[in-house]
Amino acid sequence: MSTPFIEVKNLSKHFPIKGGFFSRQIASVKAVSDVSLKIQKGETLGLVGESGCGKSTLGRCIIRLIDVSAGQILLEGKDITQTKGEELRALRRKMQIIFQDPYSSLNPRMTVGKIIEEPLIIHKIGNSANDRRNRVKELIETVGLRKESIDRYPHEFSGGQRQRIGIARSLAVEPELIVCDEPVSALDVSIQAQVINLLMDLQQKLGLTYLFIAHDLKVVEHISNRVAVMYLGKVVELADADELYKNPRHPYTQALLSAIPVPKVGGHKMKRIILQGDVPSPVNPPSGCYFNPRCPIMSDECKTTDPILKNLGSNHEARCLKV
Amino acid sequence: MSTGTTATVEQNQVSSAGVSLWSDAYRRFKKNKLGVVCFFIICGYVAIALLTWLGLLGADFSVNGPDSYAAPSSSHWFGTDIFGRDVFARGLHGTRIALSIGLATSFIAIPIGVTLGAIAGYFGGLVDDFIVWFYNVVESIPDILKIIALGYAMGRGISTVYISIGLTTWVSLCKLIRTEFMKHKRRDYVQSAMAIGASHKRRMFLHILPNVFHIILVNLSVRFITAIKMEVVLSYLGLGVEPGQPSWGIMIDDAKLEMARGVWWGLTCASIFMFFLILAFTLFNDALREALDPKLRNK
Amino acid sequence: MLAYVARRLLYLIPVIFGVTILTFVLFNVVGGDPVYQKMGKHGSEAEIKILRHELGLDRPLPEQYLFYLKQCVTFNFGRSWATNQNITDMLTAGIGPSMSLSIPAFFITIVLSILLSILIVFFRNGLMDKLLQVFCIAGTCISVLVYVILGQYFFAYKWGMFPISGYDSGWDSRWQFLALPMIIWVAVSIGYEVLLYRSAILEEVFQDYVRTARAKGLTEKVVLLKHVLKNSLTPIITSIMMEVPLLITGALVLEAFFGIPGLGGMIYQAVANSDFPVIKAMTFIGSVLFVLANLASDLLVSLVDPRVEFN
Amino acid sequence: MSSVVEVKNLVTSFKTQEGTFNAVDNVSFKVDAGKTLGIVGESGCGKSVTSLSIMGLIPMPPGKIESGEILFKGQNLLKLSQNEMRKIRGNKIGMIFQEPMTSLNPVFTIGNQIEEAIKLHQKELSSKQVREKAIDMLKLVGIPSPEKRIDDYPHQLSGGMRQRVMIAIALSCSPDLLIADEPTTALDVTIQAQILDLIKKLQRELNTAMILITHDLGVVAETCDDVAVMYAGKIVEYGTADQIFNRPLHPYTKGLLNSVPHFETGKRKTRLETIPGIVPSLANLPQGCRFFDRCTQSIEQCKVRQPELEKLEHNVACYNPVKQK
Repeated sequence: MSTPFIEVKNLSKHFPIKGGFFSRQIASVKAVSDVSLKIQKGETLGLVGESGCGKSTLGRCIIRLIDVSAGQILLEGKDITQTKGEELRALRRKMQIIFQDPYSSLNPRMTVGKIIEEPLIIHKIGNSANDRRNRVKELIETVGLRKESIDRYPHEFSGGQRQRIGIARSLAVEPELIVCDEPVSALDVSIQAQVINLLMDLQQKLGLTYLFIAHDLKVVEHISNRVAVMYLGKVVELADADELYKNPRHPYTQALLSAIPVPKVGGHKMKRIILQGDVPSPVNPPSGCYFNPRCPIMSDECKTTDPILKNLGSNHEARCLKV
Repeated sequence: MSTGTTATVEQNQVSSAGVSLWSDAYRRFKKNKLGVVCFFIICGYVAIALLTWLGLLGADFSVNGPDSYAAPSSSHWFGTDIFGRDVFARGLHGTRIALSIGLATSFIAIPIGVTLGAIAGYFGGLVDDFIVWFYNVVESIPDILKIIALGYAMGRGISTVYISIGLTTWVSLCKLIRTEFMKHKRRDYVQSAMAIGASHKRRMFLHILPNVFHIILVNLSVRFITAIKMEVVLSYLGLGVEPGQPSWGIMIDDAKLEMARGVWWGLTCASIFMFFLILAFTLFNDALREALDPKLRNK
Repeated sequence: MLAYVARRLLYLIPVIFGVTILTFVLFNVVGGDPVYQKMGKHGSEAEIKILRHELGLDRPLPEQYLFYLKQCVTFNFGRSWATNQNITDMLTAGIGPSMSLSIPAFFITIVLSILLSILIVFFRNGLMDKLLQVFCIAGTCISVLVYVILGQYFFAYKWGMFPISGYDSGWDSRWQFLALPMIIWVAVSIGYEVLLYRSAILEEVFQDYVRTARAKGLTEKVVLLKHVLKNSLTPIITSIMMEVPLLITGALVLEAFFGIPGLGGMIYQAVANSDFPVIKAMTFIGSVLFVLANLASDLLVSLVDPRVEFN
Repeated sequence: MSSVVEVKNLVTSFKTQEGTFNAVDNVSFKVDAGKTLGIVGESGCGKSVTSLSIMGLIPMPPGKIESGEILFKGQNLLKLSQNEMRKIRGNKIGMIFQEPMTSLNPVFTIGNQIEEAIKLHQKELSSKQVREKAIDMLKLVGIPSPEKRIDDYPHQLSGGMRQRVMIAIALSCSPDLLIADEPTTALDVTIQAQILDLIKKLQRELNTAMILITHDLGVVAETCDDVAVMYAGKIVEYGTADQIFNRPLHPYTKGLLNSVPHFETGKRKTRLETIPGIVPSLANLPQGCRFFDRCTQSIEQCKVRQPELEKLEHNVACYNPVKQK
């Protein structure tokens, strides 16, 4: 097994909550707690979970948009957790991100050409303005837009087209890893399919590695090789996409899969497991296994011991005492 | 390999060049008749200010005439003041002083407000706490008293008015810019600028500032209104421009004695000049804010 | 709740401390030579030296500042240069007239403005809306001094409905003197306030919960007076509280013009006689009031808006 | 059994800078008691405008109901005066909105907001009875310890809980028709399952007719009896859920169904069949069929005239419907 392109070891991120006298810290949001992951080169790792489970925070920690509270991030074996300044900027070329909201991820006052050209300027790619402009035009066509879009402004495009511009911008620095933070959640169904196809084509053509973050398991299952399911800051299950769908072991994953409405009338459908109650607050999570208050197969021991991510063979792992 | 099959069909693509937010705002502003009319009224005032400054208009404003307090007549539309000087000419020159105050105070207050607000909003932490403490202190002292203190320091005169109003009225803009920078700092387009390795400087001035610039523009036009009205109160307090100057503040201040003697034209002339300039600025400002509001784009 | 108030009061100390520093710098350091201001140009060399010593201006600056700080803390601001009166006594004498002018005028303006703004929003897009808006905007385009001069000329001088100026400290006889200034105060500020509250209320009218309220079958009146109004109280209260410090100094022009011996009038006199200690005292009190007003507005807002917690 | 609500040739227009457009263009459908009609379509297809037209909540200006009839239990709502309409809104017709975070008034307790609807339409109840009814409603929608939570403010509840309060308000006067405009779009999938399950249970108990508006095909398939597919202001296909999902006739419906990734079908990592292009803007609609630009099986006739809904196995507006295998 070659060294993984990205390896995350025991990564935690707690956001301090200020209050009390002279706004010192009185509590903290435990967004990500002790997560370890590996992403192989050219693979798509899906990261799925409901709002507040910390999947976006984890994604942004990995590409160093947010500093981690604890743990390590290894890029091709090298520890980049504390890199700073110029070295960090050089690293930025390798890892890029695309965002969920097409309307706030592009600077409304810059033309599409300028938006895509900026990374080239920052990393001094292309030896002349003209050369850069050609590269930008090439990128625009790669993502399926017309060359003439170069002089237009973001507000003149639809949601789907703006996501393509965001993708072109991230491709400008020829990255190896792209963190896709809910890239299609804000799009209509027909546009979603176009962007998903585009991402898959680009991966094939450019050998990209994706960390694909979403709350819609249908989309994650379709595009990922392996899928990690997160709940309240912890990875509760990790498996190949097919294995996870055919043989979900963690009760939360089972409930998640069964809750997804399928556009089919009649015919075979999964028995629906409806979880009661709401996701507990990440400020003071429940003791023991975080899922115990809502878990259908909970028993007393779940309240006290916090299970570890157990390896169940054929690299399928789950964090549950009952598994 | 072009994913041609998913090439998009872009309708209404008339011109190839894009319509920037600024040109879209300009298009929306042009539709607002009232705003355009007021813009031209303001241009009229600016023309008067320039012409009087060059001496081509109302040059005889300081020439003492034979009959003092002459009632309005064909030769003196607004009559004459105590020294027989033509009141209308002095009113015209008042425009120069009013607009110069508005402009000068903006040149002082806006840079201070924007830089402090940007730094506090963008960097947060201790810097933010210090700047917030500082502008809370400055804001707590009523403006009038700050201007009085500065008035003493620099003695009476138009430069004192410029500096004292300028140094005391930057706090509101600083607060606005600070909240905007704090909001925009977290927006995805700034996060992605960070992701492609853009430096703090680039993120602040190339990304966030252009997106909050419309607030500065609107604040600029509001500043003229407050500065003009403040000048009148300062003249009353004896802290405005030098007594001889033809400012509306002095004219209105003098009127408090004239009214008892039935001399109404001094006050009327200055008030009418002021009324239409402030009215024009107020309506122009509303139209500007609506046109520049990013939320109301291509409505 | 009390912990929150205590914490906010603690936070005020550095701000007020900052105010004393800024006031000291403005007046003692930047503010020109007070002796020259007091003596005028023709004072002889010796006289100036004596006076400087008398006023303690020859001592090093930090020492002067500590002296001023002590004055502020003990609320004993020493003697006025112009009248040699004890400043603290002057202040307590001035509070009465100032308050009896500004507090009633202030509340009349607020009540009238809120009523008018609700009326405008209820009939929005109608003729009434346009007319009232034009009237308010026009009102804001006239300088306060013009209001005062015309008010005094017509109501007092020409039609004699009110005394031209003066004041009687008798508890019931003062109102005839204060009536005209009050009317002028309301006329000056009502235009600005109505427009401010109108935009605050309009901001709420397009929120989602208003659509839910309508979906319940409520009449437009109930939707506006119950649902929208309570939500727009927060911005309205904040803007009212910003006006409170002006209660004292804001009445400056009115008090000076109508000869009312309030705090505003005192400042006007102090400015005329460059009476530094009085102005410094007023600056300190004005800013303390401003800071307390901020705290009061936050507390009031928390009563209206349950989302404001006291963490 | 006459239908609870029947909409006939409804046309609702909006005045904008570029002129007046019909956001809803000649739409007709009906819903029987206890039945659920799903209106599905992408953003801007006019589905929300249709629901607001029924409730009479279209802001005029800029909106205006040009023509058509909305028969509610035989009575044309468009002919009613404002006062008569207010007696029906919230009483006979309840509505749930998409954004639970902003749809409740933040400065009033949830109890106050539920009691308000009850007091308005059931004046005969005493204030004690009104409060009891409010607590019963909260229990009915599954909010734990309702006696305590009734005095909570909206910001103290989670998204799922707030949506339950919205349902409690909408159903507090046991209406004959419930309109749900994207009720679960803003919720997580496990909470969505709870809310949909709750709505179905209450509908059975109260035998209410329901119109469910959503862009999520899965939600429609699992909750609705009949389905109307809307595109650019018109209904392009209308039939039972079985007909629409298993034997779609309109190319747009077929395209939508193929765009949704199914993980059961094992076709992972393969390209999804997509509908090219984007929805035409109402500013310049094509002369013929509005789906013409994006349709892969359009024929000459489609360019010239707009197809009307006609009855094949079920209603479809297309000159060259999808051939059944």
